Amino acid sequence: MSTVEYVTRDLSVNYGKVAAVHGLSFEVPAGGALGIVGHNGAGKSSTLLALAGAVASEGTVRGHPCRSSARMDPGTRAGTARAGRPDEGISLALVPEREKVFGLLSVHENLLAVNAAPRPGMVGIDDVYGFFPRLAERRDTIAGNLSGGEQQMLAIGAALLQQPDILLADEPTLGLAVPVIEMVCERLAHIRRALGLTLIVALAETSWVSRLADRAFVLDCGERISGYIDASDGMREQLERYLSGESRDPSPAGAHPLRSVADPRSNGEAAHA
Amino acid sequence: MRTVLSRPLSTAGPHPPAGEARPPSRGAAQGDRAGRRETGALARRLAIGLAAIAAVGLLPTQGLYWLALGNQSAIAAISAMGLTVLVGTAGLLSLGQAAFLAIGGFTAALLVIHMGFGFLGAMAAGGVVAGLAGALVAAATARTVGIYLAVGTLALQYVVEIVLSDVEVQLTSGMGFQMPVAQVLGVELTSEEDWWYFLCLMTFLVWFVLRAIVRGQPGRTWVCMKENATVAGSLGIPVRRARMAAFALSSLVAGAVGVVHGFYMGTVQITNYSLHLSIVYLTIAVLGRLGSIGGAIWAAAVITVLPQALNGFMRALGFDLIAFGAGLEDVVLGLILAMILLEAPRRLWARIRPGRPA
Amino acid sequence: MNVSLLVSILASASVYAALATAVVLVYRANRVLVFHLAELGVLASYLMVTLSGEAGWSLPASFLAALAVALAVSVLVHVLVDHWGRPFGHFVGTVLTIAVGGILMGLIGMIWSGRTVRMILAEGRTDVFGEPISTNTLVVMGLCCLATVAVHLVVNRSRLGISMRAVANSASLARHRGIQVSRVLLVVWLLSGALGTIAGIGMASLSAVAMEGAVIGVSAIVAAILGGLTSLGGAIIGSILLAFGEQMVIVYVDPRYSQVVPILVLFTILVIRPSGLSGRTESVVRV
Amino acid sequence: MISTRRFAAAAVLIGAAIPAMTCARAAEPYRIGYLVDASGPMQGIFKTGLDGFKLYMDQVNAAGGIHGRPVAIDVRDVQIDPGKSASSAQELASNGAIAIAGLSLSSTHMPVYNAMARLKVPVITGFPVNLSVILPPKPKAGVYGVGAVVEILGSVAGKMARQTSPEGKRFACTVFESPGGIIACDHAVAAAKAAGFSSAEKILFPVTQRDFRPIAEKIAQSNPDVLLTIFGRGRTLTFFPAIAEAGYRGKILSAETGTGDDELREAAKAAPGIDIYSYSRYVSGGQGEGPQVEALEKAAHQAGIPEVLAFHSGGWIMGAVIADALTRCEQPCDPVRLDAALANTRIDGGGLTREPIVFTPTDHFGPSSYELYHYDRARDQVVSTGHVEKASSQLQ
Repeated sequence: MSTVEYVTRDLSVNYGKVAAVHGLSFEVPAGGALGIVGHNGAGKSSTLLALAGAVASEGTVRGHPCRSSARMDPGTRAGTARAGRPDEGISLALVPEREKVFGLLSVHENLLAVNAAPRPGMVGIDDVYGFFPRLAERRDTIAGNLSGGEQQMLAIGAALLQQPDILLADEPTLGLAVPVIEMVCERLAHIRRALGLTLIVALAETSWVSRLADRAFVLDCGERISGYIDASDGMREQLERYLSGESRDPSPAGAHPLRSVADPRSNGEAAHA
Repeated sequence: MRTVLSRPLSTAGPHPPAGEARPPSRGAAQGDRAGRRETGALARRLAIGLAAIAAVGLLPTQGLYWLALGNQSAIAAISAMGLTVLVGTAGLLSLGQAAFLAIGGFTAALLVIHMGFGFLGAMAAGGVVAGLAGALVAAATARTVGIYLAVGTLALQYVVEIVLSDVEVQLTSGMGFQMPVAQVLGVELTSEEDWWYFLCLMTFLVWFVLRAIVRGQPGRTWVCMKENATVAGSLGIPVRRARMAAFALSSLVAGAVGVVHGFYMGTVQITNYSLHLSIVYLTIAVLGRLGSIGGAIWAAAVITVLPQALNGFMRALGFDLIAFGAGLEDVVLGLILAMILLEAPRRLWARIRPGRPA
Repeated sequence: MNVSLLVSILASASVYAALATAVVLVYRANRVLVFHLAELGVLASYLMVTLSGEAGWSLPASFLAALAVALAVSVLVHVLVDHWGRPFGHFVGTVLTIAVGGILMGLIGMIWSGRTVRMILAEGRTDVFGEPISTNTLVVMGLCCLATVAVHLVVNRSRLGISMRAVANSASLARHRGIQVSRVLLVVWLLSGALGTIAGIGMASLSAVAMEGAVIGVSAIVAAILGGLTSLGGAIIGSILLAFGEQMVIVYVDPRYSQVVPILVLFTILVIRPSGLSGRTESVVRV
Repeated sequence: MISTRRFAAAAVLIGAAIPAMTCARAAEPYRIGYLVDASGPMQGIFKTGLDGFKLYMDQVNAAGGIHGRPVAIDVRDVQIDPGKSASSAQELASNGAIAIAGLSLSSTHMPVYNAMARLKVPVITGFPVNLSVILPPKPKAGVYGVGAVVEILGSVAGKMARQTSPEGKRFACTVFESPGGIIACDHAVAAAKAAGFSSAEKILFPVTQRDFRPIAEKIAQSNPDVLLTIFGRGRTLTFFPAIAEAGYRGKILSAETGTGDDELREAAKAAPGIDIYSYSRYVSGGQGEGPQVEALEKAAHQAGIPEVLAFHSGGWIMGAVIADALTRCEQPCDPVRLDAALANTRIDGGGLTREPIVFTPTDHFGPSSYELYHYDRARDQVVSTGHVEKASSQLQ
C-alpha cells in the first residue's frame, strides 16, 4: 500500500457568524475509502464543499482542507499550502446531495458538460458507459426523466470525468431503493479498484457505511467526536453509540485548544472574533 | 439593522444559505445603545419637520420659477409615495403608475366638463375609478409575480395610452380637455402660490395617511406577502385580497393626483402621462429608499429640480445646450437609478468609514 | 395577401426573432429580462450610418465597428448585472437594464440629437414570384435569419452551447462540474449584444435610423414571453405570430392599434398561462 | 427614516443651483423666450425654424438692436413634452422674457398657452402648425400664430388636390397621430369631398411609427388618386420608398409641414413612378422674389446654411413680427404693452409669402396664402406651378 495520505488539518467553515465546521482533522490513505457519519446539519456537506473548494461565496474556509502527504515536508507534516483551498496538484470531484444532474439536458449532454483539465490515463465518456452500461442505453433521454438510481449513476459518471484523485460523495444512498443502493455500492467498489480512486463519502445513517467505506468517524455540530472505526461487524453499533450521544471521545490531536471538551455547545460563542 | 432596499425588490428569491441562525442578542450593552438611538430618531424627526415647515414658508419668496418647480415636485412626490407603498412595502413592481394618473385625470375631465363636478368631487371620483382599475389589474395579473407583473403593468400603460388617446381625439379632436379653475372650499387656486399651499397640505395628508396604513395591519400583511407569498398564504394571510388592496390604494392615490395634475396644467391630455413619467416615478420611489414613505418626498424634489439645476449649471458653464440638454438629463437619470439599485452610496460610504460594518 | 405584404411580415418577424432569441438567451442564463437591447441596436445603427455616410467607410467596415462598440457595451452590462448586481438578485438586474436603456438613449440624443437618416444595405429590386421586392428587405431578412440560426446552432450543438444550457439549468451544479460560470455568462451577453446589433441595424434599414427604433424592444420581449421565455424555438414562433398580428391589424384594421396587438396578446397570455406557449413551466409562484 | 446626512446632501445640491439660475436678471436686452424641439422626433422642422428666427434677430442686433437695446433669445429644448414645455415657459417668463416664441408639436401648445395666460405673457407660435384658438371671432388672449392653422391647412389641401388631379375620384389623407394632424386631415377630407372627390378617407398612425411598409400596403390597396401626406421631416424619407414598393402609382400631395425641398427631392428619387406635389405658406429655396427673400438668402449664405427651407422663411417672418412689435411697443416695454402692440400688426411678407401678416384684437392669425409646387423629375427641382390659394381666417 503506498504511504501517500490525503490530510485535512484544522478545517473550519463559517457562514457569517455561524460555524458550520470547526477544527476538523482527518486523513485518508490514497486509494482508501473514508466515511463521515453525522446527523443532518452536522456539517458533512460543508466539509465536502470545503474539500472541493466550492463553498458558497458567503462562507469562509480556514485551515487546510486537503493536502497530499507526498508533497508535504515529512518532518513537520505541514507545508506551504494556501490556507482555505485544497492543494494545487490534488483533483477532487463532488457528487452533490440534492441537485445531482442537469435535468434539462440529455444523459450524453450531461457527460459532455464537464470541463476538466487533461490528465494522463484520462477517464473518457466510453469508460463511464463501460462502468454504467444502463446509462449507455438511456444515452439520449432527458436526465430529468431518469430514475433516482440512474441519476446517481450519471452524477458519479460526471464526477469521474473530472479525473479526480478523490471522489467526494454526499449521501449517495439518500432516497434510493435497497436493490439500487446495493448496485451503487457494488459499482463504487468496482470503480475504486479499477481506477485506484480515493473515496470520501458522507452518510446520515449507518446501514451502508461498512459497504462503502474502509473506516469512518462521526461528526457532530461541526466537530469530530470519534476516532476511526474500521469496517467490521461491530461498526454499526459503535457508530450508533456515537450518534446517539452515549459515548464521546475527547477530540483527537489537533483539536482547537480554547474549546473545553465538556461543553460542546460553547463552540459558536467563544470562537466568534 | 438590515437595509430595506437590499430585500424588497427580490421576490421569492433563493433563501439564505442553509443553517444560518439568528445570532443570540447581547445583554446590557445593547440596551443603552437602543435608548440613544431612540432619542436620536426623535431629534431627527423634529429637524425634518422644522425643515419642511421652513421650506413651505420660504419657497414663495424665492420667486415664481421655484414655486412652479415646488408644485411639480409635490405632484411627483404624492404619486411616488403611492408607488412606494406598492413597490417598497408590497414588493409589486409596477411600470404603469402614469396610466393610473391618466385614468384619474380623464375621469375628472369627463365629469367636470360634462357633468359639472367641482374640483374636490372630481378628485374623489378620479381616485375611486383609478383605485377600482388598480384592483382590477391586480385581479387580472394575480397569477403573475415579479418580472411578469412588471411586463403586465407595462401592457396596461400601452393599452391605457391607446384607448384614452382615442377618447381624446373623439371628444376634443385632440386638443385635450380645457379644465376650469380649481376651487377648494370656496378658495380659487389661480396663482402658483395658492397651488403651493394646497399641494403642501395634500402632500402632508397623503404622507400621514399612507404612513399610518403601512405601519398598521395592512402594511404588515404586505411585508409578509413581499418576503414570501407562499409562506404568507400558509399563515392565513389572504394574499390575493392583500395584493388587490395594495394596488387599489396605490392607484387611488395616483388617480387623485392625476386630477390635481390636470387642473394644475389647465389641460388634460394623454401626452401628459407617458411611460417616461412612470419610469421617473419608479426612480423617485427607488431613490427615496423603498419602504420609507417620506423618502419619496425629498427624492421627488431632487429628481424634479435636478434637470433644471443641471441645465442651469451647464448654461452657466457656457455650453450650447439646445440639442444637448435633454440627452444629458436621460443619462443622469439612468445613472442615478443604476447607482441606487446597486446601493453604491451605502457601499461607498461604508468603504470611506470602515469602522461601521457595511 | 400579396407577396410584398408577406415579405414585409417575414422581414419584421426575422428582426423580432433575432431580438427575442437574445432576450431568451440572457433570461435562461441568469433570469434577467433585458430591456436595453433595442437601444443598443439603435446606437449601433447610428454608428454605422455615421461611419458609412460622413466618414466614408465601407458598409462591412462600419458594421464591424458598430458591432465592436455594441459588444463592448454588452461586456459593461455583464459586469454591471452579473458581478455588481448579483447580491441583489435577478430582479434588480432587470431594472438595471432599464436604466442602461435610458442611459443609451440619452447618449444617442446628445451625440446625434434625434436626427432621422436613411440607411440602405443594398440598392435595387429583385423579383419574388413575379413581384418586385426591394433587395434591401431580402438582405435584412437574410442577415437576421442567419444570425438567429447561427446562435441556435451554437446553443444546441456546440460544447459551449451545452455549458450555456448547463449554467441556465443550475449555476451551482455547473460550478461543481468545473464550468467557469462567469465566462459562460460573458459569452451569453456577447451573443445577445451581437443579435441586438444585427436586429437594430436590420430594422433601421427597413424603416429608418431614428431614436424611435427602440420601440421594437418591447415587441421583442412580448415575442419572447409568447414563446415562454425559456425556449429558443418558442421565441421564433412568438416572433412570427407577433409580426403577423401586428401587420394584419395595420393593413386591415387601423394602424393606430398596431402597438396594441402585442400588448393585448401578452396581457391575455399572462392571465391565462403565465409561462407562455411552449417552454417548461417557469418557477412562477402560485399566489 | 431619513438620515439627516442624506437630507443635508440634497439641500446642498438644490442650493448650488440657485445662483446659476438668477444671474440673467441684471442684463438690459429685450429677452425673448424660445421653445424648440431640438433633439426629439420633430427636430428637423422646429430647429430649422429657430435658425431662421436667429438669422433675422442677428441682423437686427447687428443694425443696433431696437431702440438701442439688443434682442436676446433664451432657448429651451422641450422635445415634444407638454409638461416640460409649460415649466420651461414659466422659467423663461420668470427670468424676464417678455414674450414666448416658437413652440414644438401641437400637443404642447395648450399647456403653454394656459401657463402664460396666468402670467399675461404673449405667445407667438411659429411655423408650421398652429391651433385654431387664434382664429376670430374670439381668439385666445395673448396668443398669436405665424404658421398655418391646421383647419385652414386641411381645407386648402382639398382644393389643391383637385388642382393636381382634375378628374381624380379617390382622395386619402395620412398623418401622424397629433391634435394638429388629426384636425388637418378631417378638414382636408371634407374639402376634398366638396371639391368633387367621390371617396375620401383618413389614415392615422402612431407618432413613433418609423416602419411604414404595412401602412404603405394599406394605402396601396385602397389606391387613392391623390394622397395627402402631413408629415414631419424624416417620415417622408422612409414613407415614399415604402409606398412606391407597395405598388402605388398615383399622386402625392405633401403638406409643407415638415418636408423641405432637400428631403422631398431625395424621397422622390427613391420613389420612381409617383408624381409628387407640395404646397406651403412660405416660399423656400429662392422660389419667390422680394426684398425679404434676398435678405434671407444672403443671411443664410453668410451663416453657411446650404439651402433655405420654408421653415427658415417662417422663422424669419416671426423675427420680423416680433421686431416690429418691439419697435411699436410703448416704452418701457413689458409683456402687457407688447401684447397690445402685437394686437395691431401689419407687415408685408416681402416675397416670402403673398399675403401680409395681419393681427387685430379680434384675429390673431389674419389672411394667408398657399402656393402649389411640383417636383420636376427631369430637372430634379421643386418648381412652383404658379397656382396660389388665398384663405381668409374666417373658417367656412
